[in-house]
Formats: sequence, C-alpha cells, structure tokens
Amino acid sequence: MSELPLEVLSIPAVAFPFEWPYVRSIIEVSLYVSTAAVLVSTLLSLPIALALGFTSFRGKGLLTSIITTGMGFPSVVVGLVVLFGVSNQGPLGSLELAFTPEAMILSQIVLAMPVITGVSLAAVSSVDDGVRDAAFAMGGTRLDVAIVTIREARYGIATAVLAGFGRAISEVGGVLIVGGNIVVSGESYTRTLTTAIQLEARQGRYETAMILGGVLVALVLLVNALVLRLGDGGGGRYR
Amino acid sequence: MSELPLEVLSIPAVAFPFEWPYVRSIIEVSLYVSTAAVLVSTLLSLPIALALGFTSFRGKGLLTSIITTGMGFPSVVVGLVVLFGVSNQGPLGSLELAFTPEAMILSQIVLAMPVITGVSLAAVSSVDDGVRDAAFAMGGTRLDVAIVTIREARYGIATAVLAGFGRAISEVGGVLIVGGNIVVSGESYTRTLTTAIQLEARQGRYETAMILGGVLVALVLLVNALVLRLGDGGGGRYR
Amino acid sequence: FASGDSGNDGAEIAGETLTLATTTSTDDTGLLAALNEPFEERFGVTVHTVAKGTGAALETARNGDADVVMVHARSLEDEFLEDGYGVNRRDLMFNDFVIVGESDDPAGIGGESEVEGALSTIAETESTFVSRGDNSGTHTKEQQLWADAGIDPAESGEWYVETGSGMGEALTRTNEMGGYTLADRGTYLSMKSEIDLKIHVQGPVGGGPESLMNPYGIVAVNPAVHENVAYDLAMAYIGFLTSLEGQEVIEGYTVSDEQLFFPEALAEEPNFEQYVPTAWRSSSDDSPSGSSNESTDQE
Amino acid sequence: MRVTDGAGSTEETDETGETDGSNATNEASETNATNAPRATIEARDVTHGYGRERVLEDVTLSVAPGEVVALIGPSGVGKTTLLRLLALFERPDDGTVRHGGEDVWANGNGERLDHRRRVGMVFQEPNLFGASVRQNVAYGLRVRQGWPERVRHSFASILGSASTSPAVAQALEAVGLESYADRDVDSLSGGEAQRVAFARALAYDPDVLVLDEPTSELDPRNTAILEDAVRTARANGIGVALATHDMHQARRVADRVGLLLDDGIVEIDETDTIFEDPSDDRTRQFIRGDLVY
Amino acid sequence: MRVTDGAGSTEETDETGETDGSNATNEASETNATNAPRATIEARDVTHGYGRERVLEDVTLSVAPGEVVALIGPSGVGKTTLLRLLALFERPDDGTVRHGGEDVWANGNGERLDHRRRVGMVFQEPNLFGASVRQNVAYGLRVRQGWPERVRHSFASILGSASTSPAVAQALEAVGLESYADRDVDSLSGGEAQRVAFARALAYDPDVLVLDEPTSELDPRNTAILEDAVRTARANGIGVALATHDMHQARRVADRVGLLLDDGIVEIDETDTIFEDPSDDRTRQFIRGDLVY
Ligand SMILES: Nc1ncnc2c1ncn2[C@@H]1O[C@H](COP(=O)(O)OP(=O)(O)OP(=O)(O)O)[C@@H](O)[C@H]1O
Ligand SMILES: Nc1ncnc2c1ncn2[C@@H]1O[C@H](COP(=O)(O)OP(=O)(O)OP(=O)(O)O)[C@@H](O)[C@H]1O
Ligand SMILES: [Mg+2]
Ligand SMILES: [Mg+2]
Repeated sequence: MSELPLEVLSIPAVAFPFEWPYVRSIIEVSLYVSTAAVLVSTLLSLPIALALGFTSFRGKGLLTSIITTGMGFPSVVVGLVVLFGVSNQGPLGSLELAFTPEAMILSQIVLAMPVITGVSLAAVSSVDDGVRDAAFAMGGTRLDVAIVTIREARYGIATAVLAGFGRAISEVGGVLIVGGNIVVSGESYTRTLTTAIQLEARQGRYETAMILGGVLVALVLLVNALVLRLGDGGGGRYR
Repeated sequence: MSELPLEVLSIPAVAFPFEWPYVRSIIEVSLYVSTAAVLVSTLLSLPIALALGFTSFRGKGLLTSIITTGMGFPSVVVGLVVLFGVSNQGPLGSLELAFTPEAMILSQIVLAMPVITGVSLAAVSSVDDGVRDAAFAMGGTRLDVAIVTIREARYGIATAVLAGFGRAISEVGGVLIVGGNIVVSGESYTRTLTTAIQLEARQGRYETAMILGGVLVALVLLVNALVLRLGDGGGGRYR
Repeated sequence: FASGDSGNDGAEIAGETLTLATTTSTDDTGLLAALNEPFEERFGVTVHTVAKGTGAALETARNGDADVVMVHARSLEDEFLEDGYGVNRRDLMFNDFVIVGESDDPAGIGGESEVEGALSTIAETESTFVSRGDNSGTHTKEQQLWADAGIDPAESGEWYVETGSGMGEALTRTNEMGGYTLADRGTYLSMKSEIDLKIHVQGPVGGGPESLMNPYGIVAVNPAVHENVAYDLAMAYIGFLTSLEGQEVIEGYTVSDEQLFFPEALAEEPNFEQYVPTAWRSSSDDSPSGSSNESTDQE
Repeated sequence: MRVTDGAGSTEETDETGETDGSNATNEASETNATNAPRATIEARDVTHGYGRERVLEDVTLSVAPGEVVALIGPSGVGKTTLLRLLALFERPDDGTVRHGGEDVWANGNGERLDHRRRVGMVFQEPNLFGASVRQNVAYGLRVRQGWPERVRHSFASILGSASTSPAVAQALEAVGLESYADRDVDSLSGGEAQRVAFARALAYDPDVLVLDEPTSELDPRNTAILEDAVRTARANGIGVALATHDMHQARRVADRVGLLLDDGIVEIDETDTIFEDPSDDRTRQFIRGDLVY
Repeated sequence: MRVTDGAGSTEETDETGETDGSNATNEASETNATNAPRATIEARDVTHGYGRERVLEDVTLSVAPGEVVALIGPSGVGKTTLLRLLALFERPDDGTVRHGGEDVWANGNGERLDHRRRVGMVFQEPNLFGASVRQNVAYGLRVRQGWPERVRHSFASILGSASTSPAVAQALEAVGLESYADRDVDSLSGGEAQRVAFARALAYDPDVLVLDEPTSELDPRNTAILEDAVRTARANGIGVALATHDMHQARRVADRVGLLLDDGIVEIDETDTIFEDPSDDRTRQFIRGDLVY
C-alpha cells in the first residue's frame, strides 16, 4: 500500500522537498563538470579522429577497436583509477584534486573521450574524399582541408559531442568515487544530479529521486535540442 | 596515508582475496544479464533501425533525436522506473521480478536499446541504395532486401551491439537498484562485476576493486574481439 | 523458538526464498553471511540479502518487495510499525557509534570524555567533519548529537562536509580528506585495515557515553498488508536470529579478533519490543507475543 | 510514411512467404530453365515522374526474346527511369508494363514477384554484396529457393563446403571469370566486379536483361568482354534492353536503337537505319555529336 | 603511416602558416589578378603510378595561357592521374611538373602553395561544400586571406550580412547563376551544382583550369553552358586542360586534342588534324568509335 509508484508515474503530488539554491547548485555542478569534460574531450578527440580517419597504418584496426572498447569502459573502474591518480599518494597527489569538481572532470574526460572519438571518427570518415579534394584544389592548406572536413561532418560531430555529454552527465559510478557527493553549507560542491538521485534512492525517497531524474532528463533533452539546432542547417549535401 | 595506489597500479602484491566460485558466479551473472539484455535489445532494435533508415515521415527527425537522447538516459533513473514496474505494487508486480536477474535484464534492455538502435540506424542508413536495389533486382522480396542490408551493415551492427553490451555490462546504477546486489551462500544471485566493484570501493578495498575492474575490462575486451572477428571478414565492399 | 503458525513442519518452507532488506553497514561487516549460512542449512531455504540505505530498505519492505527488515534506526522502525507495514519487531543486537579521525588527532578531541565537548572542539577549530548526509541511522544520530551540543554545523562553515554516502564511503573520504566522522563500530572495525583513522571518542562498548548506543532491530513484513510475503519464513528467520544459536553466532563474530556486535535478544527478562500503538494499549492484550498474529488486525 | 528508395517502393508487402510455393525452382531445374518459352517485356504508353516532375510521357518500348534494344540519349532524359519501369522496380503513374502480354501491375504481389523474377538488371555500378563471387552470382537462385534450403546453403558456405552450381559456373564462364568463384568481391578490379554483376543477373536465366550503362566506367577490354556476353545472352534467346551514352556501343551490339530526348522516344528503328538514314532531324544531330535539346 | 587520399598526400606539412604572408591577396586585388602575366603549366616526362602499378610513363603535356587542351581516351588509361599531376595534387614518381618554367616540386612547401594557388580544378562530381553558393564560390578567395579576415567573413556570413564580392559575382555570372548566391547548395539540381563548382574554380582567376570530365553527368543544356564558360575563360587568357570521354566535346571546345592510351599519349595535335587527318592508326580507330586497346 505504498502510495509511491503510480502517483509518481503520473504527476507527483509530492511537494518539492528541496530548497531552490540546493537544486540550482547541483544543476550547476552537473553542467559545469560535464560541459568542461565534453569540451576538453572534443578538443582532444577531433584531431585524433581526423588523423585516424584519413591515414592508414598498421594497427589502425586495433586502435579503433580499443576506442570502441573504451566506449564501454566501466565508470566505476575509471573513477577508481582517477582517484588513485589524484589521491595523496598518487602521481597527481600534490595538486590536491581528490574530491574536487576538477577530479570529476578528469574522470569524465576519460569516459567521454572514447565516445566522442569513436562517433566523430565515423562521422569524419564518411566525409566524401571529393569534398576534401575540392578544398585542396581551391588552394586550401592541410588545415583548411581539416576545417572543411569538420564542417562537412558537423552533424555527426554534434551527435558525437551529445553522446559524450550524455555519457558524462548521466554517469554516476565515476563521479561518486572521485567527487564524493559533497555538499557544503547546503550547496553542492561535488554533488551532481546523478549522485543526488542515487542518494535519494538510497533513502527510499523515490518521488524526489524521480523529480531529480526528470530534471536531469529535461536537461539532457534541452542540450540535445540546442546542439542539434546549432549543428543543423545542412544535414545532407548535394551529391 | 592509504598505501593503496602505487601498489595497485604496479602489479598487485595482494593475494587474490576471493574464492573462485564467488568470482565465477559474479562473472556468470554479469554475462548472463548483459548478454540476454543485448540479445533482446538487438532483436527489437534492428527492425526499428531498418524501418527508420529507409522510410521518411513527419517526425522522423524528432524520433531520431529521442533515440539519441535515450543513449544518455541516466541508469539510476531507468533503474527506479523499472523497479516501480516490477515491484509488488507495480504493473508487473504479480510476476515477482523485484531483485531478480530478470528485472536486471529488463533495466538493461531499456539502457541498451537506444544505443543499439541509434548506432545500427547509422550503420544501416549508410548501406548503399545500389546494393539494396541489386538485391531487389535479383528477385529478392522485401525480407531479402532487409537481410542483405543487415549483412552489408554487419560491421556497423556489430559495433552497435558492442556499444550496447558495453553500456550494459559497465553500468552500475540500474542493476544495483533493481537487482539488489544479492549473494546467496557465497555465490552471486544478482551481483554483477560492477556492483561487486562498487561494494569493494565502498569499503575502501581499492585493490580488490581494481582486480575486479581488471576482470571486467578483460571481459569487455574479449567480447569485443570475439564479436568483431565474427562481424568482420569483409569490412568494406568494392564500390 | 517462534516460527509462526506452520513452524512445526519444516517441509512447508523448504525451498522457499527469504528476501531480507537491510542497511549497507550491516551487510558490509560480513555478519549476515555468517548468520545466513546455518539458517539456510537448517531450513533448506535461501536468503536474499538486499543491502540499501536505511530509508530504501524500509521502503522496499513497505512495497512488499522484502519479507523481513533489519535496520538500526529506531524512530524509523517505529514509524514503519505504526503504519502497519511491520509486525513482530525484536531487538537483535547492538554496538555503538564512535568518533574517528586522523590518527594524530589534529584538533585534539581525544582528551574530551563527553561527546558534546569533542564536537564543540571540532567546530571551534573548524576541523573537517565528514557527515554521512544521507538521513541514515548514523546520520540521524549525528544530527542529534550536534543538536545536543548546541551547534548547527550545516550553517557554520566549509569544515562541515556532507558526503551523501554510505558508512564505508564516508570513512574512506575522511581518510582521504583528513578530519573526523561519526561511524558505527562495526563498519569502522571491518574497514580498519584499509584506512588510517583512529577512535578518538568511544561509545558505550568502549566505556563511552550511552548516547552513542547503536541498537539493531528486526521486523517481519505484515502479511495482512502484503499477502505475497513469506511470512512464515520471515518468522523462522527472526526466530533463528534471536535463538541461542543465532545469538551465539553474533557473539562469536569477529573481524581481526575484535567483536563487532553484542547480542541483545536473549536476556533473563526478555524485552520483545513489539511496538503497540498507544491508542490500542487498553483494548488489546498487554503482552503481545512473537508468535501471535492478532496485532495484524489493525486497519 | 513514404518509402524513399526503389527497392522498397513497390507495394509488395506480402510477398515474403510464397517463395516456398509454386515458384520455387530447385537446383536441378536451374540450368534448363532455358527450355521454358521466353516472353516479351513491354512498356506501353507509360507516363512516370518523381514528385510533381514528369520524366516520361506516353513512352512505348518493347523488348522481344533474343533481341537487343539500345536506348541512347543525353543525360537526364529518363533512360534509367524507363529501364526501372521495364524491370518492374516501379509502377508507372500511367500506362502498363506487360510481360508475356499480361499487365504486371494489375496482378497481385505474388504473381508480380513471379514476373519480376523473369527479369535481370545490371546497373552502372556493380553494387555487389560483400561476400564471395560465388555467393553473389548464386544470390538470385538462392532467393528463389525455400528457406530450409537457403539455410543449408548458408551453412555450407560458412563451412567452406559450398560448391558452384552449374548455373553459376555457366554465368561466370559467360563473363570469363570461371576461376573467380572463391574470390572475395573486395579483391576484384572495377571491370571484374562489373562482369560479376552481369553474371549475377545471368545466372537465373531471365527472359530479359535490363542494362543501365553497364560499361560506362569500364576500360575497353572489359567493355569488349561484356559486349560479348550480351551477344551470347542474345544468342540464348534472352532479350536485352540497354541504356548507353556511347552510341558506338549501341551500334556494335544492338538490333534496334531508340533515341530518347525530353519529348520521349524521338525515333526507334533498326540500328543501321538509325545510324545511316535516320528519319528525324534531331537523331541526325545527335548522331553527329551535337548537343540536342 | 601512409596517407590514403589525394588531399593529404603531398608533403606540404608546414604550409598552414604562410597564408598571412606574401601570398595574401586582399579583396581589392582579387578582381584585377587578370593583369598579372599568366604562366604555362607543363608535365614533362612524368611517370606515375599507385603502389607497384605504373599508370603513366614518360608522358609530356603542356597547357599555355588561353589554350584549351582536351585529353581523350578510354577509361582507366590515366587521364585523371595526369590531370592531378598538372593540378599539383601529387608529386610524379619521375619527371617534373613546371609552372612558368619552374620545377614546382623542387621548391619548398610555401612556394609550392603559391604555384598550386594559380591552378583551379573541377571534378566529375560537383563536390560542393554544404553551405551557400556564395560561400562555395568565395572559398578559394577565403583561404588566400589572413585569419583575422577569414574570421570576420565567417561572422558576417553567420549574421547573414555577407556581401557578394565582385570576383564571386563575376564567376557566378560566367555560369549564368548570378541570382543564386544565397541559395543553399542542397537545393541545386545536378547541373546547377556542377556550374557552381566551375564558378568556384574560376573565382580566384587561376592561370590554368584543370577539368576532369566536368560534364559527363550533365544534360545537354547544362553542358552547353559549361562549354561556353570554358570558352569565356579561354578568352580571358586562362589555359584549360580538359579530360573528356566525349570526343565530340573535345572537338567543340579544344584547340588541341591528345589521345591517351595505355602506352601514353599516342598523338596530340590541333583539333582538326586529330579528327580529320590523324597520323596514328589507333587514333583513327578511336575516333571511329572502335574499342582500342
Ligand atoms: N528518385 C528520384 N527522385 C527525383 N527525381 C529523380 C529520381 N530519379 C531521377 N530523377 C530525375 O528524373 C530525371 C530523369 O532521370 P534518369 O536517371 O531517368 O535519367 P537518365 O536518362 O538515366 O540520365 P543519365 O544518363 O544521367 O543516367 C532527371 O531529371 C532526374 O533528376
Ligand atoms: N588512388 C588510387 N590508388 C590505386 N590505383 C588507382 C588510384 N587512382 C587510380 N588508380 C588506377 O590507376 C589507373 C588510371 O586511373 P585514372 O583514374 O587516372 O584513369 P582515367 O583515365 O581517369 O579513367 P576514367 O575515364 O575511368 O576516369 C586505373 O587502373 C585506376 O584503377
Ligand atoms: Mg541513367
Ligand atoms: Mg578519370
């Protein structure tokens, strides 16, 4: 006779149990961490994808499947490895990064990079050689050709970035381990939407967990709509 | 002054602290749940991808971006929703699925399907219309054309299945909530590698967590190698 | 011992599965595995232990997805019983809470005999204090202790860190960040070898104040509310845990030669602690017994 | 829902089952299908377009058994469109397509599939399946079999114990690739790939072969081999409809040549007449190499 | 590491910086580049192949300003390969490619870029960038500018305040698409797209235009427009190298015609001579429409 399930699946009659500054700070941390991680990952991934997409060498297949495997890398393990790296005893120990948003960014970079690299590799590889040749023929330098390739693949690259963002913002195992789900003075320091949801779920407060889940999904949808709108305006090219 | 990090990052000097039957049962549960979920997801996803790839209708773009969004669906939220569904009070309550491997499979299907659908959609769409026309011209029925399309896209579909498998087997939020991380008489009932890792990490036993993490990564690599070998044998076609 | 209506015939429950909802701190110590093994052997049954946060464990039971709950948050247990979801609660065992911190005790709370003093010192020196922040039994106890000391830590600065996590995680984070935390002795002992934290304020087990007492109870889910629950089996389980044999297992369970829990179910004057709503006290039998189902007639 | 490509654009939604039925040919009968009387295929007064744009209007073209009809004309006039109608890929907006006198689109899906399976089509691109040469050439025979046999063949080819059926061997011989059965198509040159594509359409011995600029990307050697294969097919009584941008090719292989311009088929006649004594002025210009429009 | 496609296959790894340097042309000088003396481009005794396969051997071809040289020959003989050498896409395995007498590949990357930017190339496919017609046609001018200006232009085009520079307008006029500047390339027909591709190469007023079967997929109307544009370019002193499978086209637009077969350039001479009085037997056969190999 618990009144939760059906109530929640319809519109929750529960009063919103959080202070707005608390929720806002959680959303901010989530967005800050995921966005920063995705930006850095994209900057690192695009050159790799371009290099992999248009050169061939021994072991390229292996490298590609390592990237594919990386897409399924367990976030808990990534979190542990990053925590070792930034903990007192680790190689980055002197930076005092354990349980900071920056450590979370590090862990999410590791998680998002294979996704972004893998998906943009596919996007970039499918750019017609003819268009690259055309850019070169018009007097473009190698850099110009790369820029044209990225522009042509922009829809696919946007998808890659979104997939990376989705992986980052929806991930809980890694950020929990390296960030620690910390709240200070009623505002989030390293608590993200996912760790907050997990905390609510642990306490059996399923309604509030679902409300936060709704916020998270809405956020992901919003970012998707935004990025797709930016990346759009020319899905296919005349062939 | 935890003495963990360096010790583990080199070769762990720790004696393996688990009984083999325990570890084996965890691996079995992980594989059973993820494989079953990926199989069902693939069977459901392929027809959707084929239908979406070769028809055009109003709202197709929207549907596609919903699928993309689904790739980043937070596993904790999925876990909660599935738990509501299978709990005693939920619509599937009479099946008594709460805290069973079958409930975990359900939750992982929800997680893996968008990934598999999305990636195979891309793979299937990139199959040359000419090859489909050829199958039709040779007297193929619609079903034959679909089979040819799948065969031509097999490499991409293998990648899709692997991405789905990666998402399923590396995911911790959902299986923890719906499965309950149960061990019976020293053998896993609903404990997966990820929930076991999380359990170890929670108790600060980072070495053993890392060992299990290594097992998980090795497993993912193995499955990747296997599936890619099967899906291979004709990466590209003569154009 | 009490085993419900059909307890005489073991064959009726053989092969069944009991789902136990409990807290992570109970499960992480390894005690449950030690308890479940002889029970499963004796009755030919299987126990599924689902370890969650205190709130989630009770919620699981409320939904009828578990047959029996073992937690250590008396007020929440009472609420659970009061709402009619549980019957036949028994005291099971206890241990205590301790305040642990970096071994060199930078704030110097080791000298304080009273909890209030130790907490005040932490607040004054603004030493890092890691709070579970998850409304668990431990967290509730901690908040109560701060209130007793007249401090509102959540408002008083960055030294008070809510980590929203289980006991084990709170301990590892304290270990990594430096500072203090309130821990239950069982979890602390079972993790002692992984961390570099020492007890600075003892609970009653170590001669400390009674306010740090940490009692565990076990409750069967009310079969009148959820008819699918394995009530007979749940009662058999409660019966076994509170039997001589079960209590001996608790008594004898050690980690690194230290006892984690102290049996409480058997005494010369047993206190069954069945919760009875005060409004009922006049109209019902004054001595509810563990093997009686009469109290389930409520509502 | 609108289906966007040719392969799916027919309404044959229900044709998947009947392969096991009356139409199933077994391996033994594959090779002697030649004995069956061949039928003429004809587009009669067809009008067709894409969207609102009309590409063909009131066009008539028929290909009898053992006859090679070439279709020449500049780009974009609708040569491919007309061939796709003849190959029963698409239903004409107006007019009929007849096979052996029967209006194919007046029939149900199952019967249309039977008609469709008497036609072979080869495109400008080889469009081979990513598999072995044998599997490609045998494909048409496979889809005409019942499922149990198809599954058996799949296993055989996975286990490497596949044998080349006589029909497949014959088709490969016709394009001079007898020894290529076990090659993967990825290892073929462009010319070889196109020859395999031709063999693939030949293997199930259709009444009519529809060829859409099959040699436009081939070097002269491969072109000559394919033209020879066309002549052989013709000798076997197969009718051939051939679109080509190379009027010399039309002259080399065709019995009749039609010139298609925007207005429709301007003139269609015996090859010699078209090239030496055309009756239409635009034909004369086109043959001379002028840009006609 | 082996680079697999043409665009990256040169060794010009270091050429990304020097665009801001001596070679930067500003908008004002774009249109009067015609005043600069144009230079001849020449492949001298070039040998080239892919992997171990040799496609060209000791081939020589030069294109002077204001001259249209057509290259005819069957598929696969290396027409495209020769044109890519002329357009400085690839370094010949042996022999030299000279622009204004200078051996281009003897120079450093920066200087080679300068030479390369005096050549325009148009392919069989339009290969347009997914952007507006204006952005496509202006691309060549853009990459010749310094980064600050390029960024400024990007912003202008995002904000919709882009203006059509005189050079772009002139190039679009040459292909009859003056009013198309703001159209997205996705909305163009195949013929229009190819004309934009031509305008794109024309816009930065190169010394020589290299055209690889630019009309082979076009209908006669669009072909005629492009041929006119070639004549206009020639009148403006631009040299044109044109590969075509359509010998009639060669006859219509070329000053000189060369026949390339597997052995190399069999014969190259004035157009009239090639078509009316060829000195080589194989030329005669090829002109007659025979398969020559
Ligand atoms: N699927 C389609 N959708 C829309 N328009 C089409 C489609 N296929 C062809 N067209 C248009 O129909 C006209 C005729 O095309 P078709 O391919 O039949 O010409 P063709 O004579 O074969 O030309 P080519 O010699 O270039 O192959 C062209 O204008 C073309 O753009
Ligand atoms: N990138 C490449 N790698 C390997 N071989 C190539 C490559 N490009 C061309 N070839 C080969 O070199 C030969 C000449 O090709 P090329 O494209 O120059 O011929 P072409 O005369 O332009 O033919 P077409 O008329 O078909 O365009 C062909 O055999 C071709 O297969
Ligand atoms: Mg065509
Ligand atoms: Mg070419």
